[in-house]
Amino acid sequence: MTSSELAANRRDIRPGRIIIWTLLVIGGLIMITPLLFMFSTSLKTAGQVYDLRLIPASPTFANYVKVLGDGRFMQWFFNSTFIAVTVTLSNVFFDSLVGYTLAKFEFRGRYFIFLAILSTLMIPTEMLVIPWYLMSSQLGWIDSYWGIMFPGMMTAFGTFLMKQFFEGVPNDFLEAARVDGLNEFTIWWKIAMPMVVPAISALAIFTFLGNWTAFFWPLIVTTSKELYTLPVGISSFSAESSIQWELIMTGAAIGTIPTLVVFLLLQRYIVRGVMLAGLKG
Amino acid sequence: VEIEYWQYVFDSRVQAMDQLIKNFEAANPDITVKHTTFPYADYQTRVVAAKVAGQGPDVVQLFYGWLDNFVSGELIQPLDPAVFPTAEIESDFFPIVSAMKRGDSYYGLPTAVRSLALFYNKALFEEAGIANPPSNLEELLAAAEATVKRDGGGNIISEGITMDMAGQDHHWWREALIRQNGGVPYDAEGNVAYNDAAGAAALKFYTDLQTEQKVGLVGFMDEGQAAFRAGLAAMTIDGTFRLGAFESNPFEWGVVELPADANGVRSNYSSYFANAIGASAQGEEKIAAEKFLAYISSPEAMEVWLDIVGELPARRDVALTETNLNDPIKGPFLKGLEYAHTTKFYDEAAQRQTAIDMVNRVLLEGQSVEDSLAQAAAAEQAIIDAATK
Amino acid sequence: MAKIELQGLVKEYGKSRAVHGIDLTIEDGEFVVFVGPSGCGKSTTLRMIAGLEDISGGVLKIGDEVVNQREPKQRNIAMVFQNYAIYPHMTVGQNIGFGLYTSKLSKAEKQKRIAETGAILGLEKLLDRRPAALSGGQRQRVAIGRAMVRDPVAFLFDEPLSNLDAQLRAQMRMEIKSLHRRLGTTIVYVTHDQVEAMTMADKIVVMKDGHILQVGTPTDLYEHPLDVFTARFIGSPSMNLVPATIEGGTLSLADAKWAGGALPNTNGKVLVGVRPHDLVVTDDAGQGLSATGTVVAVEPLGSETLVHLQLAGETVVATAPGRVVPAIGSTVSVAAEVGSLYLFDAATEKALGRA
Amino acid sequence: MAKIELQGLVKEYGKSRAVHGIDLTIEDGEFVVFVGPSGCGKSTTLRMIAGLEDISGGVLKIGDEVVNQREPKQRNIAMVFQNYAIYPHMTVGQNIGFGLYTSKLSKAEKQKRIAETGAILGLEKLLDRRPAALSGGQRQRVAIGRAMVRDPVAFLFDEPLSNLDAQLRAQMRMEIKSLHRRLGTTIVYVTHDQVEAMTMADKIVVMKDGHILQVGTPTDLYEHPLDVFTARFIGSPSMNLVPATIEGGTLSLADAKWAGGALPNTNGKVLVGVRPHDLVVTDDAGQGLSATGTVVAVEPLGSETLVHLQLAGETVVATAPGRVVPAIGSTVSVAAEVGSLYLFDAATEKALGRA
Amino acid sequence: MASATAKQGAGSTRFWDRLNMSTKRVIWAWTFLALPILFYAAIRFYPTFTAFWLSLTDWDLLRPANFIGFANYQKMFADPVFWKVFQNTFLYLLVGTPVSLIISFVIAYYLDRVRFMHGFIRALYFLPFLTTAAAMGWVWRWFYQPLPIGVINGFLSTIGMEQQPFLRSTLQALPSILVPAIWAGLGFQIIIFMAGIRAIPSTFYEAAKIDGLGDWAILRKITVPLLKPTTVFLVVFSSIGFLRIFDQVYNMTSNDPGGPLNATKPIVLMIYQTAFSSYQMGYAAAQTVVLFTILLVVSLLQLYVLREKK
Ligand SMILES: Nc1ncnc2c1ncn2[C@@H]1O[C@H](COP(=O)(O)OP(=O)(O)OP(=O)(O)O)[C@@H](O)[C@H]1O
Ligand SMILES: Nc1ncnc2c1ncn2[C@@H]1O[C@H](COP(=O)(O)OP(=O)(O)OP(=O)(O)O)[C@@H](O)[C@H]1O
Ligand SMILES: [Mg+2]
Ligand SMILES: [Mg+2]
Repeated sequence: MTSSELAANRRDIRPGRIIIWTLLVIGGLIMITPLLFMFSTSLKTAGQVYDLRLIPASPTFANYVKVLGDGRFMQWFFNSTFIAVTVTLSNVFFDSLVGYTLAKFEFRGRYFIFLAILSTLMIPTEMLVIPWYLMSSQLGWIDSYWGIMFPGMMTAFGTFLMKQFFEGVPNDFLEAARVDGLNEFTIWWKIAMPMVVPAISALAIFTFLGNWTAFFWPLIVTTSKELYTLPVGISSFSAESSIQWELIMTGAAIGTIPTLVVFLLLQRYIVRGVMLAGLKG
Repeated sequence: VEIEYWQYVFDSRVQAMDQLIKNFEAANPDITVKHTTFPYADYQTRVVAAKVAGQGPDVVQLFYGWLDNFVSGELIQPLDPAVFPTAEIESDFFPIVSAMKRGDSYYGLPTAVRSLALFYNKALFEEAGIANPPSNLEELLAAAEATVKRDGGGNIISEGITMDMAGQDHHWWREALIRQNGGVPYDAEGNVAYNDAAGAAALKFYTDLQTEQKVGLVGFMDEGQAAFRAGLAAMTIDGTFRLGAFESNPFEWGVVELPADANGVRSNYSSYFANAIGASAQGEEKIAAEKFLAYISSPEAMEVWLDIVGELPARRDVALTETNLNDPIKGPFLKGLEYAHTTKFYDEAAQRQTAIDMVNRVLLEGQSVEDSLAQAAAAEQAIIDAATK
Repeated sequence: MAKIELQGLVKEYGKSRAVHGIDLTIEDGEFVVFVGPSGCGKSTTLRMIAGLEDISGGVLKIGDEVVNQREPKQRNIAMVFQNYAIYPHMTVGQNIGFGLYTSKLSKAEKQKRIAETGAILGLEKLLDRRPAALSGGQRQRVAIGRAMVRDPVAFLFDEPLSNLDAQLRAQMRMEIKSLHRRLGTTIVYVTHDQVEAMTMADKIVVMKDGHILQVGTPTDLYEHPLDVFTARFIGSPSMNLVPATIEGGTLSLADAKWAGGALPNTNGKVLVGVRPHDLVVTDDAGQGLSATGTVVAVEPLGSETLVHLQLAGETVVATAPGRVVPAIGSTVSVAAEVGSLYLFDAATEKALGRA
Repeated sequence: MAKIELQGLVKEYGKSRAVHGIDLTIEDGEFVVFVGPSGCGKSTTLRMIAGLEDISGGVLKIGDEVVNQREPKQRNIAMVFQNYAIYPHMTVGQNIGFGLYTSKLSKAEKQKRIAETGAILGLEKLLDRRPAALSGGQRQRVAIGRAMVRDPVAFLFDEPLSNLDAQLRAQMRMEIKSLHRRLGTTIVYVTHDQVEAMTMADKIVVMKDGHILQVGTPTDLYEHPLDVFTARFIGSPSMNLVPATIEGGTLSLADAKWAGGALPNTNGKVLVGVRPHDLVVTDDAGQGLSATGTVVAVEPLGSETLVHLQLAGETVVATAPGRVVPAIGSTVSVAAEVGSLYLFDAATEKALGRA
Repeated sequence: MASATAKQGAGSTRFWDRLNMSTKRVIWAWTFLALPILFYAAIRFYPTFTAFWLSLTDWDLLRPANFIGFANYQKMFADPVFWKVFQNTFLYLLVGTPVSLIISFVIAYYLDRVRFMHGFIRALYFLPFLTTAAAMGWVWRWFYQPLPIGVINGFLSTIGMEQQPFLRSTLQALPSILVPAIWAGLGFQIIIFMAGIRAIPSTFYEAAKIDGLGDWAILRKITVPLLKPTTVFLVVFSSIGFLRIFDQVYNMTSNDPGGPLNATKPIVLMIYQTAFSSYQMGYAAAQTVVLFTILLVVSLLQLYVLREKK
């Protein structure tokens, strides 16, 4: 039984609990106020943008029509989705594989490799962008999906997360599979992976979010508009002279809606996934 | 052959250029032009990054202030005087085109140029009972005082004039206010020369708008143009390129020349984006690039540009027509061109930052005008020194 | 079907030795139980047989072939783990079918085998359930099913019942035993529960600190333990041990007296062992051992009562009939018949014989 | 020191009732054991006494005071949990001292109490260790220490031994029992192991489905179970039950015969219960019950052998002396003395009396 | 490749079959790791070393790099802007990390006990985590505006308080940036904390209750100590986040990047400007090296201070 169930068992609803509940709800509403403003602005005309009333005087979907009507936007939307999904799949695959290997195999150098991978968390991305760009240009990756995706194909965070989870998978399951005649790869794929599904969904969501909103690197590495990601595309609405805030907000709103939906559908898994990881520092 | 043309994203510019490319390709069926655009904020980065990767454009648009960087970085090549005779350039274009000259060579040619003017909100003027827009600084102050609105606590709720150093105000200060106070911003060698009484007076005039007259507030509505667009500022100083954005303003507005000083002296600041030929264009591509450049700086192209973008033609005879001069909107800008100066920037962003910081020190930290000016002069000189060493 | 031979099998973890070269032959079809205290190397030995641990030294033969370097799947043995290791993301049927992962049978044949195995274990109705919806005993059966379905040459069990409660444990014990009788496959079974060892084994292997102490049938070990360790380990409650001396053919114990019966031919300090079931609370002391002591605790089990009493400075356990519950602090007489005493050398702890 | 009274205690979880209004008086200093199958409401009852669960109905009195609404700390009871609940981030000493958290003793006095408690439980040397470095039995002792140190009016134990292995369990059983004898504090103890119940309890409470079936001393319940459930639950191995009929004073069982002895005055279908220890393998059938059956399994335990045989379509368990191990498939005769039979009504499963 | 060799061959005396088990497992492990190791070496470590090298050159993207020794570092340490930025960076860290952790812990602690509409409330707190800083920077910028449009100032003036300059103040700008930064990361931290709280077995709480501890004592003596692994994780990760703060600053002060008189400029923004606005790549690389050093030292220090004391 978890502590919350324990709390629930107490039938007497004390006034303190109601106050806490109310405060939490108010806090939560404050948390989403900026989001509400984002949606509200996306429903305003250019002239009303500076009028900060939450409910637009005359809401209009014109911005949405304009943004979505532009074929490029749909292209950017597709690019972002494609890139985020691909990078997520890659992370799920490689981070799990590495995490599993580090958790379940004993070999010399294991700890060193773990530390080395973990230490990349401390390397600021800013430090790497120029070398990445040079590398991409030498290998002809500029202005390609692969060019956008390659730096994020594996992450130390994911590896760390997955390692924690795999350490919780009892060895017996793996050994039973070994006795049943599976090779090491199949053991990982068929036995270990299904046992950490909550972790995978947590990892997938964090990776997806991180890449869906990626801005800086895609900006540097793409040249043609057809390859822009959504955030890059949205920011191209801002030009030298006048920033079209209502369109930026509309783009941002459209960009947020999918992640919002995905999150609302999967939030249970995130919580459970993170919970089972038992993050041991 | 296919050549590549780069510019930054701005709807009407892109539209105009597409039009020009279409015309050009119709006339030169053997040449195709690939039109690539980037967000303004990252435009330079992209050009530089492309050069590192050895994939530069054949014809590239650049702000005149970036020229030194582009030349020293070998991003662009000098124009062949055989194709673009120097004498012709100097006679046909406005003199500010000389900012594209290094040594004996021109490195690029503009299609259009821009200058500053004073925008005013007719509705607010009417409300304040002012009949004519200000023509000199004194009237400017009076008009600002008349149109500014404050609440009970003395907080400005509608500005008399916008204050936005990060926008165009630093040009106004540098090229207009200093000169109107009898100084010059830079000496003949290009070194800072405004650290004197004239500079101080100019700076004082500017900061007094907020501290003494209280007709403007830096950061009001975030940006000056935003305040003006929202109808919460009676006046703003801005450039030609703002015309498009202001078109949709839900109120009537007008444009006049930048105010003269008490002696009637006027000054203005003019700038432009030029087109240059990329360093990597050679042989056939170079010939095609030259043809294309010639076309987009031709009178015909300037007409198209004026039509679609609203920017002023860079050739005198195309610009200074009777109709244009009498146009209530274009007129003031065109007149400004006659007495405009063009600052020679080494690092435009950094130099603007020194001006922003200078004003902030006075407004936020209460530093004296003289000290702040001296500090800014030193900082800007350091930038110039670093660039020219 | 195969004989398993262990010849000088050694396991080292780094510098420490977990198994010190053990020799053992497990005949085809035999049910062999490894017992011993925690950490004595039972699991390690089993895992070497399974192929889950490298063999550091010695030879392991299955059916006359040396298999030291073989992978588990090449050895064709099946293993059942303490926590069952049934995969939570698969149904019971899929779990059982997983034993056939490498088999080349057709899908239909696999289904048939799964159904058969399910039927043997009484899991027919549960084949589509997930393990989460099963009780402990059912899970254990699924684990056995996965092992069975493959028709292995031997089953290895590592403490398969220790997660179950007492009643289920008794029941599963019976089931495994009868399964063995039906299939006739060699079984190697690890436990530290001596009841399981006694009731299931054809042959018990007693291990301690990586060595084999004794190998024999349950009765053998019960009746003729070779040393104190085995004597105490086999039989429940544990054998009582009291120090004594034998001098010139007479046995002298503090607080007790020994009448009659031949003694092993030895002199000096000995340990006298007597099982609680042989030491009964009674008033009429005949031949054999008799003593009186103070009751320190009683444990009535219904059918009998365990009486803990203080004797020669030691607490010994005696039995009384179920309805007799002596008061704590009272003094009772206990007696053991001739032939029920086990004598050990006090120094070496080796058996000297019975008396 | 206090008497605990449960009067019509009810616990509801949402709409479902876990405890159906139970009445029970626990005398001061008594050792009461709750037994019953999983889910019968033992823990729930205990937790209501502790104050960890709200009471849905009825009255709970501790020492004549109604404590329904009291917080746990106001009840001054101590509780030991199945998984010990000792805090991993504190040393053994700190864990034990935690029981004194609210006490107003000086620091030095607290230290003294901790040291004393540690000494009683044999933890002196471990006071500075972290729980991670302790064995299961030691952890259990720490948990008891934390409960003891405070001198509570009652101890509550919720299956405190079920995470331990058999030998440790036997040892801890003794320790808790002797602790109770020493401290004399009321103890309420929950288990589903009938051996623990039999050996430790002054009074056993048998629960099923949220009801109390029977309350009594261990011997009481063993000798006079009120129904089939209690009869089978108490005593190990479980009582055998075979269907039979009583017509006009004669008992007829398939495959068996009954000679002599008075029968309860009833007619119709009954269940005859006989404990394995009373059903012995023997050739001379005298008075009482005698039967013959086919051996289906034997479990030699050393001191005795359990013989499973087929009788009237049921498998029943009989005992034989340790050295007698009948072959499987052979036919043996078994007998039970007069007075060792338990008779139950086949329909209501209520006891009809002994025979 | 190993999966191919691992396939059981007809001839069972093949090389693979003669290896013992631990050797095979080691081979498997390195097979699994081969590609990732290559990846990390090429995509993370090699560029890092490149950056170290660049920090010793005067590379400006346009001209080839010349080795200039430690001149970049000398220049940096002599630059007052660098020290301002250094100070800002640590302010972000020292204010942001504790404040965000305390807020998120308090919310997580109480949210965990709430059953009614639990999922909904949790979602409210998590949603900001899904947004992009670029878009939200705008909203926040407008919240901070002076009258008549600034929401916060509007609120202040209705309750009769003075207007605050927020982003237009050298003192208030940095805290004003921190608020949205904390806001955006709060959801993540709350979820991690809640997960940590839930992982604590409830018997610990029950035992403590029986021992007579009140809610506050349980929090101090049980919850907080047992939550330590979670806390360590969050301290390290959120510190790294605050030391690398960029998006919020960049997007909220785009007119005058880094705030008035560099009041809000963090080190990453300085790097960005040096590299992509002034193109002084060598100098920027030297700054990244300093950032790297700070990150490393801070993380190791935290791990050391918060280590599990045995
Ligand atoms: N992976 C390992 N590394 C180092 N030592 C180990 C390893 N596995 C087991 N050991 C050691 O080998 C010895 C034997 O362990 P093993 O698991 O075989 O004991 P066991 O008899 O199965 O005990 P239990 O009844 O507790 O399961 C122990 O001392 C143990 O500490
Ligand atoms: N928090 C709860 N919510 C709903 N039902 C519960 C809850 N806790 C227990 N129950 C139900 O109450 C009944 C009694 O549970 P309880 O835990 O008291 O059983 P128990 O006798 O202790 O069993 P075990 O031997 O398995 O511990 C069970 O049917 C259980 O499902
Ligand atoms: Mg083991
Ligand atoms: Mg329970």
